[in-house]
Amino acid sequence: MQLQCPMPKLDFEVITLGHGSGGLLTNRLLDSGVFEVLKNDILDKRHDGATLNLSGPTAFTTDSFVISPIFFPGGNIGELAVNGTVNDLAMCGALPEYLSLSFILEEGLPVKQFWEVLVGVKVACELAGVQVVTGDTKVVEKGKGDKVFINTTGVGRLHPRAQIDVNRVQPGDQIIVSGQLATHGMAIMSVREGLEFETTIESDSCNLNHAVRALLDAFGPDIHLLRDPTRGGVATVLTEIARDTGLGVNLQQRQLPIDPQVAGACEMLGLDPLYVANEGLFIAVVAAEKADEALAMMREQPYCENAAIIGEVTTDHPRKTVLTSSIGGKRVVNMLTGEQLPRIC
Amino acid sequence: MQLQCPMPKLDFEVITLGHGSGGLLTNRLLDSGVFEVLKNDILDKRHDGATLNLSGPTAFTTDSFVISPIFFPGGNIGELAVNGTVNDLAMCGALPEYLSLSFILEEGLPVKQFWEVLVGVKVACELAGVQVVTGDTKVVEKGKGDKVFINTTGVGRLHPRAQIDVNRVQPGDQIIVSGQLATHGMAIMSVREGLEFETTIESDSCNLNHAVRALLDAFGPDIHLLRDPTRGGVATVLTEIARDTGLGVNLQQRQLPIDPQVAGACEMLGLDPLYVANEGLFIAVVAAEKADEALAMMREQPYCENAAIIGEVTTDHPRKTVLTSSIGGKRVVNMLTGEQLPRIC
Amino acid sequence: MCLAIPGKITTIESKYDGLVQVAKVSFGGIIKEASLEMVPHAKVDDYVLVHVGVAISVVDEAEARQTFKYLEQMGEVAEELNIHGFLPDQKEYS
Amino acid sequence: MCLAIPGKITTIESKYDGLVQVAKVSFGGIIKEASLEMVPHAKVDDYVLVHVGVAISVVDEAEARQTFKYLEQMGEVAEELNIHGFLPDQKEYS
Amino acid sequence: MKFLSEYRDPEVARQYLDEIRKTITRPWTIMEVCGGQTHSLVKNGILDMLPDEVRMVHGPGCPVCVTPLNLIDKAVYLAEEKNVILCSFGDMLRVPGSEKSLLEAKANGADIRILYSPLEAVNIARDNPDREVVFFAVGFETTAPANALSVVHADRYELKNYSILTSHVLVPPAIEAVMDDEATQIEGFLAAGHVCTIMGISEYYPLVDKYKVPIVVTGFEPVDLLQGILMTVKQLENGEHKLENQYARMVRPEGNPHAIKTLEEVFDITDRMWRGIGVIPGSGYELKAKYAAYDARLKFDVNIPEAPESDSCIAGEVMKGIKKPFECPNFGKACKPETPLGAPMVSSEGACAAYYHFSGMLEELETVQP
Amino acid sequence: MKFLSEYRDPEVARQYLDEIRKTITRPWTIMEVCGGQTHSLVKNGILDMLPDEVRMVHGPGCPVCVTPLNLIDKAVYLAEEKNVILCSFGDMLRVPGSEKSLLEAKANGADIRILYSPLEAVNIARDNPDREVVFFAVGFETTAPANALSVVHADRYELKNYSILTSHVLVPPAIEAVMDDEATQIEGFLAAGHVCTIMGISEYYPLVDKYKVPIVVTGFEPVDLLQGILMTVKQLENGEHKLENQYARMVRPEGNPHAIKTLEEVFDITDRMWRGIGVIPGSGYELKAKYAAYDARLKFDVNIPEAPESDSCIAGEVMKGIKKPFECPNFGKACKPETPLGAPMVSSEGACAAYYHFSGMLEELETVQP
Ligand code: SF4
Ligand code: SF4
Ligand SMILES: [Mg+2]
Ligand SMILES: [Mg+2]
Ligand SMILES: [Mg+2]
Ligand SMILES: [Mg+2]
Ligand SMILES: [Mg+2]
Ligand SMILES: [Mg+2]
Ligand SMILES: [Mg+2]
Ligand SMILES: [Mg+2]
Ligand SMILES: [Mg+2]
Ligand SMILES: [Mg+2]
Repeated sequence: MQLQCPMPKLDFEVITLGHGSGGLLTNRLLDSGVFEVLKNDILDKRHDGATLNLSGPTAFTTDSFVISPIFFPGGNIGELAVNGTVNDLAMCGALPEYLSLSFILEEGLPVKQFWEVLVGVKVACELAGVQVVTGDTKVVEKGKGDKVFINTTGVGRLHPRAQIDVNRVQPGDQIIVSGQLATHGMAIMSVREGLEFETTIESDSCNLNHAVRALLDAFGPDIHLLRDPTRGGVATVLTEIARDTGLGVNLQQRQLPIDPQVAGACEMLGLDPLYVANEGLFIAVVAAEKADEALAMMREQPYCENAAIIGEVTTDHPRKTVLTSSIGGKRVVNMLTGEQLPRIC
Repeated sequence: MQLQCPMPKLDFEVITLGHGSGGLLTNRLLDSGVFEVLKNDILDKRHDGATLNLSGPTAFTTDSFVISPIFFPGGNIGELAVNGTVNDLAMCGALPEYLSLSFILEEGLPVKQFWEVLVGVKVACELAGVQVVTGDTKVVEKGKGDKVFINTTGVGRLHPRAQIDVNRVQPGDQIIVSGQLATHGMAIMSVREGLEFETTIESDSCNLNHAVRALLDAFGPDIHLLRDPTRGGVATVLTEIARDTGLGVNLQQRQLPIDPQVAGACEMLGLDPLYVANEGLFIAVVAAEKADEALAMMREQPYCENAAIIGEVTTDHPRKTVLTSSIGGKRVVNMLTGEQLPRIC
Repeated sequence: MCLAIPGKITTIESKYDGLVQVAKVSFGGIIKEASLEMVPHAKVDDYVLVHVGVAISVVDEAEARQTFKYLEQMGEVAEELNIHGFLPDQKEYS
Repeated sequence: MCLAIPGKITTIESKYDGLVQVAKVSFGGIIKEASLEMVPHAKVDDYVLVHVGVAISVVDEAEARQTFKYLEQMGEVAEELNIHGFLPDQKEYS
Repeated sequence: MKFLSEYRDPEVARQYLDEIRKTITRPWTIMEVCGGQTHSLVKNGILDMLPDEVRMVHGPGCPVCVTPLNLIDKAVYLAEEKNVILCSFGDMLRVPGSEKSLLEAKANGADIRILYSPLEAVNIARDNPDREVVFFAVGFETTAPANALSVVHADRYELKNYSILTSHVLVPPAIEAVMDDEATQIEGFLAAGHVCTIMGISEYYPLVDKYKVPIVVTGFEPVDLLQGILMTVKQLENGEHKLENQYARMVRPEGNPHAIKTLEEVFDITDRMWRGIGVIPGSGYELKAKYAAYDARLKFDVNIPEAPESDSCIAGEVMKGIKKPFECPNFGKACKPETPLGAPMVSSEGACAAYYHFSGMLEELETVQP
Repeated sequence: MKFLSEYRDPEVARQYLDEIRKTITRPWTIMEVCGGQTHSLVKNGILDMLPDEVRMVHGPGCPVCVTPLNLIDKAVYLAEEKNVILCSFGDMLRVPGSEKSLLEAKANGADIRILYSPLEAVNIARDNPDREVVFFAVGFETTAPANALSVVHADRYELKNYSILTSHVLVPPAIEAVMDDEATQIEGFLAAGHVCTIMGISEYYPLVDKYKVPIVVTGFEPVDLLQGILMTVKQLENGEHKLENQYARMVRPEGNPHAIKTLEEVFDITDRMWRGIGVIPGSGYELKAKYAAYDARLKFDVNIPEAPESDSCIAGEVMKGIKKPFECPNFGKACKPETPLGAPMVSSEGACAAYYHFSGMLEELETVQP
């Protein structure tokens, strides 16, 4: 989906420090850019902050997005920034409602690119059903940033049936992943200088709040935990669950859903998809007796057609995640150490 | 105030990309750094987001802080990031409660500097009486950032007596500034390469929420508007008020409080203090009949001993801010165009 | 040692005035360019073993079956195993 | 043209093996270094006019009063004005 | 601040204004030559305080404004193409060249540094022996000694990687150019106090004689300007044309001999192109042959074609005081500080920009963005 | 993926395991030479699946691990001090030098680029004629032809700004070094399939004869490894010592003649220092004199003193298969992948790191951070 959002005629073609000065140029950029594209009643007030009417338990989460390149196959940093925070709210069992949006722009950024990112924000907000209600724009000197960084911070009421808590995870719980692993991370990797492929992998960045809502509507407290395995990948989330519950996790390599192209790219670069970053993916830890039913209904949700049960919680090896390899061997899965670097050997 | 916060012994001396990978190094940095320093019950949950109990009208505001240098006379970027968002909440008439804290660190940052910034965050939170409840840490490649960028996003309940709204500004309202102009901006300018002074100006960055609370407790709806004149300075805030109310603003140059050193620095560099950025300063637009009383009580609040009435709202010249110069001449004050650059001529 | 994986040549082209033959090689659908200078006889549809951007061997399909025949020869492989086909890619990785 | 403001010399030192005399000059309390190469006779406590880091003139205090005497001479200045003192810095700027 | 605050006293200003009002009997047209004076007049709201009979017109004395387009293009070229560290005063950065300003070049990654002093540029050259450092040396007589001093310093330290791109202009030839224009209506001048601090006042005696106009060397603070105007009006009312010195606290009749010696050591006088006006003979400085190694124009092979100026800009008439900025049809419409069409809109000392920023006459302008 | 998936089939693996179990009658100690094989054995959990009688020990075949400390210091020096674009495979970046790793140098601002292929480095040199580009050319026989090819390409394009910092090591001399150690208990070898893809198998006949050990050229997938182990065990049980080729789908007996020709064109055989082991005669490649212009060591004046290795690291014994990683007192305590004390902990193919990351034996380790 791409909205018709023609760029306004502006006096300037690139972002300069003046656009972050807080004065006239900042106002112009906001007036004809941000406020116009993201228009809503609360944002229109243009105070130092927005006033919201919230009641009851509310989730609150933040993320900064520093992805390079800012445009990648299947999306851009604007969409990503909205989806990332929408999904973190969903992982809290909340219904995402309002976002703040804060840009750090690098001097020299073509205004056209800023515009495209803004449109990405708008499209993602509409798909997720959330509003940007307050924001900020800073400009840093050339070479002191990387085109666009975005922080989004979100709030949303907890789903009334949600009881997401790592302490509710039980032995026997099934671990469901909502789609194919490593797609987003390899989409980004595949356009990095020195590593480029001839074909592109499309990022599967998307909003997961509708799927999570459906799951909570149907299964409520039987959903014990939700996590989105972004940086650090599925392995890191599972090791965190093992650490935080004191229980063990069993993981079945043959159950891991992965796109053949993504698998090929991982083989080539010597990367383990368990550690590759995802966006548009979540892990649900579900009561054993409801797992099959939950999986079936998840597969009918948007972006979740490849959902799969990939493992279960166990008392066997406390605090450890153990993977059963494709040939049936077992090994420990640890947290990612450092950044993942392509291997040759 | 500087807390005793000895830095933990860590395996690493500089931040590397691995600290932003989401894996083990990220966890170590968080465990022994952020979580340890900023410890509180909500943060300790370590989910994708925090769950807050909010009720009624709530203010929500965001800012990214990109100041260079990150350590400056009188403060650091950590304090600034807390104060900035605390103050924006205060400007909404809210009582700041919870913050999110999101770092974008540049590869190569000495961990010791990160630690000092964190301690700055902690100290500022304690002074303001707010808690960091959720956060994020990203690391970007060397040369793709500038040591530390921080986003803080804050929430807080509206003060029950607050009726802050630009539409409540009336002709005759008095404009009170809480302290001396341009101190923070010149503190930063005075340590910039090529412009350094031999003496330093100390930033007056501080939290204003206690002063604002006292003001709202005492005068409630007679405080019509609050604004903090950060980037773009006092001039930009006043022109925005004129624009948004359709009324005029009269400003008295001789009433503007300014420190002699700051004035000297501005003269030397050809900068107009009306346009220099402030932190730790706010503007209150107060009902005429309560203005003197409000001024008197403001002067007793922390950081507000130099508060002064600097002008008033008028019907005389709609949508314009007019300054009466020190010799009694009048001129229009416009919004800052572009970035302020030192003049020689 | 040294990570090398087999992929299928989809096209071959000359580069640098015919000095160098390069192939597009598909690995599960993802295409990467590889130099054919070490396997100049490789043809489209051949599988080549690629290491750091250079094809270093053409897969011998007959020999590839030997690993499974080895057990057969020892009378150990159940006929129904169908090891000559491919397992679905989704299911085999990590 | 060209922004230049008067400041008071607080100290004088030699730099680069005595080649250059530089002064610390106070402008309302803020100190900036200025070259004295154009006003080698300037002394500590003198006021100098500084432009882009170079002192270009020493203020003549007697002449400075003339602007106010000029009106007096025309019989126009009220005695009580006390223009020879300084207005508080806070109040005069922007 | 001493020697500053006193000259901003409202009571003294009022008395000078009263005296001007008492003295004047008919309209007089007076030009303040210097952009700094224009800035001060407008920023302090003095123009509106003066009696209608005082018609102030604004001169060409903004060095940033009169720097030719082509020179800015050269500076941009050096910064972008030659991997040079280009150092400049802050206010040059916003001036548009034919394609872009230095600020835009900086936004695109060029290493351009804003300095308070040219002496800092020499330090940068010493600290970066592997890079070429070029200082964009603009300015009138006030700034020329400091720029010259930077060359003397670089020479003393035997730096091979320092040079300056000069655009130095001189005031007396500009006054002649203004007076020689047949459309001129100027009857008196406030001469630029800081220029005279360097050069002294003797250069102006021939002008007083030649054009029969009063010239009063004047300072920059409100009271200075009012006194200078009063002194000029008095002469005019008395039918006199003398050279007077309002700014004697800073200006010695002989100027600053050390500065003059430095200028003579480093520079030769040359013809100079003034943006918006054209070439004025003998109106600028260039480096003497013995300092040719420090001349960026000679050191680098910079050959940038002349770019045409906007033909709807009436900068020449504005800078000669023939027309007021708001008489230009572009003023505040096509031409704004963010998108200037001509020289006087580029620096806040330019007449058009000063009017745009501060003047109460801007009824129709976007004072704030709706 | 064809020719990959089949060799990960659990049923075939089970049958090979059954066959190994049926065949074996007593303990045998077998070394897989190659780090890629170590990685695969550990990552697939094969070690625990094998009968106890199969004692796998892990060889020195991780080129990243055996690259001398001093060479890493040289690479860091070139990147930091010589303003070089240093290109490298990703897994070299984390290896600590005596002061810092390439990753840390990069964090401090050095221009270090991770490439998939050395041929990319040549393209970078072509695109950056003003910069020196150095490729950090590590690897066994498998990688050497690609690195050699980069030099041939650079020579063909007449690039003056491309060079390689070589650390090429060879397998057969390493096997000799392992077997010549009196402490060795190795009774059979899995030779490295990809090395043999290039070099063929003939080099191994003399070794089989000299040491009377079975050598089976083996692939990298689980089924390959199991078949290779079965073939070795069979020989051992039968008292044979033959050279066999499990990996015939990739490995021709004669190897790859084009690759061998390229190696002979570009490289000479030289003595080489192996980190953790010491100098092994005739165990590496260096550039021939005719390609000296492409030798970073000759091109740059790099003189870095040798730094001492940790003396509590038992890497030599680990890499010769004399001790297991967890028999080292530092393992998982002072020595971890983030802070390795020795070679085999630095790359995920090193035996210590492979055990650390994947092994089920890590009861006492920080598997997750508390
Ligand atoms: S307003 Fe603009 S176009 Fe008109 S004279 Fe001034 S600079 Fe030229
Ligand atoms: S665990 Fe570390 S110290 Fe011990 S042998 Fe391995 S690399 Fe050396
Ligand atoms: Mg988050
Ligand atoms: Mg998309
Ligand atoms: Mg997220
Ligand atoms: Mg903001
Ligand atoms: Mg998350
Ligand atoms: Mg804000
Ligand atoms: Mg402080
Ligand atoms: Mg703020
Ligand atoms: Mg996060
Ligand atoms: Mg604010």
